[in-house]
Amino acid sequence: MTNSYWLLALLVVPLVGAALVMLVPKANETLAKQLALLISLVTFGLTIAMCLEFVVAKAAEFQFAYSISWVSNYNINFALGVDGIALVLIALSTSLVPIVLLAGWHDADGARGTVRGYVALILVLEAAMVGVFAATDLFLFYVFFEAMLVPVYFLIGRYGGPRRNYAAVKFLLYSLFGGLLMLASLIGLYVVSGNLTGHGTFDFTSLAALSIDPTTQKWLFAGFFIAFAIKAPLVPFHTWLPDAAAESTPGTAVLLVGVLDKVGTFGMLRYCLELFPDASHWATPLVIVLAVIGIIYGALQAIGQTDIKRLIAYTSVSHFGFIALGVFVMTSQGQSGSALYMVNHGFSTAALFLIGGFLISRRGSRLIADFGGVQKVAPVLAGTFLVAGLSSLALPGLSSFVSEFLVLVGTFERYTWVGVVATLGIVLAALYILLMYQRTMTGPVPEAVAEKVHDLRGREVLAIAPLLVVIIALGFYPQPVLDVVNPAVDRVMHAVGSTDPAPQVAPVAEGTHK
Amino acid sequence: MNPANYIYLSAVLFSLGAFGVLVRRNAIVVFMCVELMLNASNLAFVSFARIHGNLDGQVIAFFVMVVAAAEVVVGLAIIMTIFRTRRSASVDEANLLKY
Amino acid sequence: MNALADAVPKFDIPTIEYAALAPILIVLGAAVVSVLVEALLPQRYRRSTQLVIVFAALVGAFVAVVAARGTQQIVAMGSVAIDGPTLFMQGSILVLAAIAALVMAERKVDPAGDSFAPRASALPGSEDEQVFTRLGWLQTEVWPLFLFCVGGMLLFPASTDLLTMFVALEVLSLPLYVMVGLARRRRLLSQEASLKYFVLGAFSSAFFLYGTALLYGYAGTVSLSGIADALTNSAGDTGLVLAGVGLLAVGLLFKIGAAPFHQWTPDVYQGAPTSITGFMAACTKVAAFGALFRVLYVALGGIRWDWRPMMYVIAALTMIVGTLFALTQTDIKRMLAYSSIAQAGFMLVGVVALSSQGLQGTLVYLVAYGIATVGAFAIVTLVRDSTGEATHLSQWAGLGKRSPVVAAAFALFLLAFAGIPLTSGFTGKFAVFTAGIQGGATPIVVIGVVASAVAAFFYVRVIVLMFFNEPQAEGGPSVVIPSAFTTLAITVAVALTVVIGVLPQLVFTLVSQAGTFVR
Amino acid sequence: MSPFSGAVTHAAEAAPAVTAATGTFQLIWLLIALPLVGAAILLLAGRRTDKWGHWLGLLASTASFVVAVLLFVAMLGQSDDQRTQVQHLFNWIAVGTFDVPVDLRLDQLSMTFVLLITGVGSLIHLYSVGYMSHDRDRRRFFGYLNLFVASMLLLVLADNYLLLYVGWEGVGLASYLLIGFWFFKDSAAVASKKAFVVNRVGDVGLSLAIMLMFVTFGSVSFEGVLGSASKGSQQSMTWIGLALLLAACGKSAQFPLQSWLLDAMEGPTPVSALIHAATMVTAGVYLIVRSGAIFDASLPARNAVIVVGAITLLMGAIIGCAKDDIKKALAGSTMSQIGYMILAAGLGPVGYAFAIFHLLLHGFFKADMFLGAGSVMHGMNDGVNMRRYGALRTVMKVTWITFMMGWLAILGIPPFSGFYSKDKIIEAAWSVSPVAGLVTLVGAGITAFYMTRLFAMTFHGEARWTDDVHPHESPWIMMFPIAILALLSAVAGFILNLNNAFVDWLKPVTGLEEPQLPFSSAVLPIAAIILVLIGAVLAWIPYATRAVPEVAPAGNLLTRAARADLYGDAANEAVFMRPGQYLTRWLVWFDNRVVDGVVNGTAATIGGLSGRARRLQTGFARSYALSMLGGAALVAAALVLVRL
Repeated sequence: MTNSYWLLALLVVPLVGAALVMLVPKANETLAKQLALLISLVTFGLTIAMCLEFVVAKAAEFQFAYSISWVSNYNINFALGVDGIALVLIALSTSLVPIVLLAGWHDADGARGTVRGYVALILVLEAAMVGVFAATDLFLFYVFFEAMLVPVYFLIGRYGGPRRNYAAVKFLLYSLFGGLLMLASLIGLYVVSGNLTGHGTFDFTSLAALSIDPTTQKWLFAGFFIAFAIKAPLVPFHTWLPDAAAESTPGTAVLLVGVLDKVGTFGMLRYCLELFPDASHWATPLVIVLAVIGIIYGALQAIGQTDIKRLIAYTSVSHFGFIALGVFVMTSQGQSGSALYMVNHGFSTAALFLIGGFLISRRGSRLIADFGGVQKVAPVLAGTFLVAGLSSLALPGLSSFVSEFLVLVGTFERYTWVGVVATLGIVLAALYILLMYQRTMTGPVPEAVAEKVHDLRGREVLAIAPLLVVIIALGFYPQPVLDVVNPAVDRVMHAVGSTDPAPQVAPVAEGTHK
Repeated sequence: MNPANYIYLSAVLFSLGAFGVLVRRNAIVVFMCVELMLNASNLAFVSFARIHGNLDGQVIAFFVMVVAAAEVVVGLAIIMTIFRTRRSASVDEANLLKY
Repeated sequence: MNALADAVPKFDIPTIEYAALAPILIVLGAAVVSVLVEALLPQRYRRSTQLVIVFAALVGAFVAVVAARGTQQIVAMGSVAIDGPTLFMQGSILVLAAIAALVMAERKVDPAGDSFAPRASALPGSEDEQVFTRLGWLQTEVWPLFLFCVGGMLLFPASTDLLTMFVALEVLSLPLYVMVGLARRRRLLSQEASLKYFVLGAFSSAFFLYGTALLYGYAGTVSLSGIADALTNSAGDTGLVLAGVGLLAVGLLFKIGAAPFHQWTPDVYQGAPTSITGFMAACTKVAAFGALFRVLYVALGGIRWDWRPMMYVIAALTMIVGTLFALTQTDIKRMLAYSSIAQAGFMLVGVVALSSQGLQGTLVYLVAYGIATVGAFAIVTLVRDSTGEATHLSQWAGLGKRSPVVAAAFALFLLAFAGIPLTSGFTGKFAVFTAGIQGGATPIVVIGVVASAVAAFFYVRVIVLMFFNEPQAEGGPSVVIPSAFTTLAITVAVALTVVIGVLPQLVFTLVSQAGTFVR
Repeated sequence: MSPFSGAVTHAAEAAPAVTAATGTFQLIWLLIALPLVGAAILLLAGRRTDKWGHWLGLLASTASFVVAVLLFVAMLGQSDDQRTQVQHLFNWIAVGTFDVPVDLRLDQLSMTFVLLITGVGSLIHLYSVGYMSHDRDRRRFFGYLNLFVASMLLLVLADNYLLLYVGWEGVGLASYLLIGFWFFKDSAAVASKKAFVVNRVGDVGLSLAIMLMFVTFGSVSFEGVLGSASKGSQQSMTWIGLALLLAACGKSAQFPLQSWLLDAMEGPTPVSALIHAATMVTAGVYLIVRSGAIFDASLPARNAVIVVGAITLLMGAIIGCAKDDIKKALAGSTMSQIGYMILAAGLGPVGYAFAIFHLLLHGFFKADMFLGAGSVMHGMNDGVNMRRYGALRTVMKVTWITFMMGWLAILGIPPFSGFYSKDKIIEAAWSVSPVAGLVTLVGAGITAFYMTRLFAMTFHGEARWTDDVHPHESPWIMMFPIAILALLSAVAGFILNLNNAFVDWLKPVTGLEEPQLPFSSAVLPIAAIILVLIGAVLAWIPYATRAVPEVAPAGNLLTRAARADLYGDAANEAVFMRPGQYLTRWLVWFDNRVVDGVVNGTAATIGGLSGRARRLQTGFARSYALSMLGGAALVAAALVLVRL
């Protein structure tokens, strides 16, 4: 099999770019930013080109495979490849980076670290994000999974808000804790594969083909799952997220919540389910309970927040509950919904964080109580914020609705009452978004807001517009993404040995749509 | 006499040495207790040599004496230095490094 | 019992395999030359001459190690084993010692000269000392000590009988006791460290020796293979074996700094001149682990099910104690000392794995840890204020702002200690943990994993201090620009840390060639 | 040719045959696209379109109306079984067996709605050009209105429940935006949020209903669900029906989700007329009638609908009696009238068609009266307190007369519109349940009371205007739409009832049964008219012939309760809001202190442990030696223990 260099290019371009950016003189901040933006656009362009090459019919297989031996002693390969799910998540990552750079043009100005350092870290992070989704060797996945922490840690700690130290350390330690448990499981898996086949391997496909005895599976599953549950994060492992998201720059928060955390749910779907099908079924009740608690609990927390960024972070806790729920209900609707949700949530949260960031940087405060009547002084800002918020509350017609509904349907067909409880989340979602909107954007205009808050400017509009376009477009026409995702989900469903429940009444034969 | 008794004696001497290290403060005495432990080992070596009927144990005893002598040189030098600095040879007074 | 009476005393002319022993002989020979240099050359020529001798010896020995690769034999009349693990460890010790020597040779960072007291015998603060300092005299006796010490370290893991091992132990220890007390600054601390190290070291070697005596009593021989044979035949009193093993273990575990024999480590690491700390932290650990492995695997392999639970407990305790105590340290050297204890605990996982993978894993870990340690202590020597090295953590605040490159290098070493992928530390952790699980030591691996998660905190805290905090107000410490020596040392350490992290196969290839112990 | 040409063949039972849209029917998508494009231009282009934006909005709506008329004519040209036209646009969501296309369905029921929405909608667009002329955000207002029209059309044209949901939520969004149009008023912002959130509660019902449908039938299309409804278990049908009812309650402000509608009057009056009277709030009725097959299969569900309708009917009427705010009184009336429709829809095939008939006529006369109220407010400096009105017939003649048409229509005085629909509902209700029948009858009486009260307080009696008010008639651009609606209020019922034309037109979709009454069918209209007259006279005497106090008297218990919306808000506040606030506040505390506290506490514990433990490192060499000795003992013990 010949190696495809697409994914390698997606890894190398941002890394080389980061190095180039670091060569720019420290004083020439604009050049560094422009260069970084250019590189991220090139990466995005490459992604688009790669997506066009993707064979949708074979979306369940790993395409654009690249593999060279890395650590032959342990049979570790530097192996890359994407199925449909990984493809869309990579596309999400590389599309968000230029947006983040453009939107956060002045985020790093005057921070502790240099501007070139900021953009370089973002590019390094981009490479790690591509790597973590593209890895088809578990060891490589783990390496990216952990290596990703470092740039984020520095992004939070050097460029963040007042409590950045606390937030950065908490983020790193929490993630590291999960990661190390996963390392133990990962090694265990390697050893088990060695015992079963005679030679250990980290290759995903080979590992997925093993039939491991159920008890071992449970232990190994636990290591992976805790790591992913912390990453995602599921309640009760979520408390690092609000701190990290609130203290980081909006751009970092977008990449953190929008992409990085998806590694958790992606990992559950790809690794937990396919590698440990028996254990996954065994753990399903627990995960579903956690997920549903997460949906409701995250939403209630969001309602009670007084800080815009923490609020958005808690909405994500709720959304991650939905995603995890969809993954573990073991129906194709649930899992495709989850995969789509990951993408949609990435865009809508990105929009919320970025616009929230614009708002916060103008007023110089994150407290909801310090705002009011912004719609009067900055209608475009308010309007875009509303659209982003509506997407977050899964308004039909916007992207999140499709995924959320799929997850709910997928849940409902197997666990009726769970589906009912989860559905209540949509009321709470309306509450947290609209309460925030009401308190910040409407009502009389306080003096401080009138003075400081002005409407979005060209660069900001340019950064936000693509997000909103995608949010609306995927609301009305999600099928291209679903077409790519569905085969991969079918593979997962097959691996866990689940089929969708049949309807109670045999469906009337409907005509096929031409 | 049963050579095993020498072994017991060496054990007693070793224990005495170890006990001395724990209870004595003066560095010189502490050091002498260590020497006592080394010599207890020597006694054990020669006794075992006798029991096993090979010479290894006795040869080893000579090696140990040489090593112990070297240790004395270094040890006394260190104790001297610290005594000159602190005007005390108590191992307990050297107590700046802790926690 | 009449061996003396009827045997015609025959004297076999001992055969000495000079090629195989060359590394040890070169270093020890150089040490002797170095002593002569001290005795004969005038003061002003000594330093340069010594440096030439030291580096020539280290390079020559390393070449000899490379030349001897593939050797798998017992030499020097059954006293020394030159086999894969030995050569690997000797090579690592030489490389680490060379890097450490570069740091020791530094004379630019301290305005008064190098980092050693000009005359150790002069009273701290006395007029004599001030005169020596004014004259700019340098301490060059440290170099013969250093060479003897390295010689002992090369021999220690190669010894195949307990007597040779004991002698090697003393050869490496005695110079260290002295070197620890040679600091130019904060001499009181340095001398105290020296005293403590000496007293406790002597104490522990007495245990080692008595253990040897008991094993001799059991087996009638001190050669490791002889003991192994005796164990296989179950001849003799098992009580002697158990007691002997226990006492022997005390001596060895003391050197690697395993709990509860670890308490000297922080005091000594903190008090010793920083360059010496780096040297002994890295090299002693390699040598001591080599000896521990050889004793446990070669001599005591037959009763591994007896000592394995004991090592389980020690490993777990070491990881937990090292991690726990390090959490609240405020002195960077002390923190690194506790960290070295914790790391020793992780390495012990390779020991309890009871497999060649365990051995190889620990070897990789030792190299990775050693390099990062030497590098980290080298950087500690650079952060100074007017009174010398600024080792209090609060003084490191904001270092990333003032000296981003040095801070970044230090951060890299810290990340390696924490075991973040793509650094050498991860390679080591991965290797020992894999071996541990393969060897069925899963619980200990889980403890190790949790401990490393907790341990990450104190590494990360330093990064936070350096990069996320504002520098202290006026009068804070600054990073001294070192000469080429330290610069080279740090550069090499950084490069190796990254290379071993990114391309671990290089070191895995080397270590798998190391194979297993010859018996 | 439409770019979205496609053919659909459905095999359905009982339901009328479905025809793939061809010819004129390929224009269906234009109905939605036109106002949608209008909204997009108005909202995206911003202030650049301020000058002509309102005309664009009007144009988009009117163009849609023209298309609707074309389609209507085309539909009239088809035979009954050819009138259900489905246009396939594209595949929307397909995962596994969950396959939902974007299909539009135009049949008699949706055609009725399309005409109502675009027709009344266009009139209200026109009215708004005048009404909003002084508002600097008029363009935005038209953008929202267009968005509403597009969403509402999507709601009624969708061929499956999920697509219906999009329109359902779209109108909710438009309603949210329009209620909060004057967002700088806190009350408006709060009211808009409330409306959305309460609607969301209803949406839970719709979501659940759709999921249940998928689980039960493996489909969410109208064909797939309604075609097999009779095969589903009664339990499933009941649950689906109740879920749909919940949805309807939210959107149509039915008990117990009625509370948002009164607050929604914070929006500009044309919004109240279009969304909160004529169209959006009736979507619940549409949903139930459209899903008739489900309710036909479950008697409990149907009864629940009747009960909800009956309660709301009375509640709305009682609230309407006590309100002094003209818009809120009208809103109470809307609740009550929709209660009639919901009740009718719950009666089954005897009521479906009449529910829709009443809905249509109500659309005319309520829009007429709301616009009239807007005209009054326009002349009264936006005052809404009827106690400061009075005698306006003298200065607002046209408004008075047009309003009177609406008044007579809602009272159900023959031959005005309301008579034809309401009377049929009462008859159908009696045929199903005397209790329901009684409620509808009594409701008619109360309706007469509060509408007469409103009419009298506003236009008759003495002038009680405040000094700064100079009432005047509104400009033609506002009066023209009112006039048309007044005309429709007056005659539409009579015309559409000729030969049962309207009911027959709907019959293929909704089905129709003749109500079976135990007594002569002439009794009920007479009883109703008598009750209405009593109610009207009771109101007329105190409010038209005597002086109306400018400050509301304390009133009796019922009056006070009615003024407080029968404590609906108070109940919500006591049951949901207050505990909710406490809950969230407690949860935030819980998250910070307990969940995060465990995390930080673990860290602190380990740190504290470390701080204690390091004291063990005493600095005394002898104590280190002791611990080594202890270690040696430990090692020995471990070795010996293993041997044991």
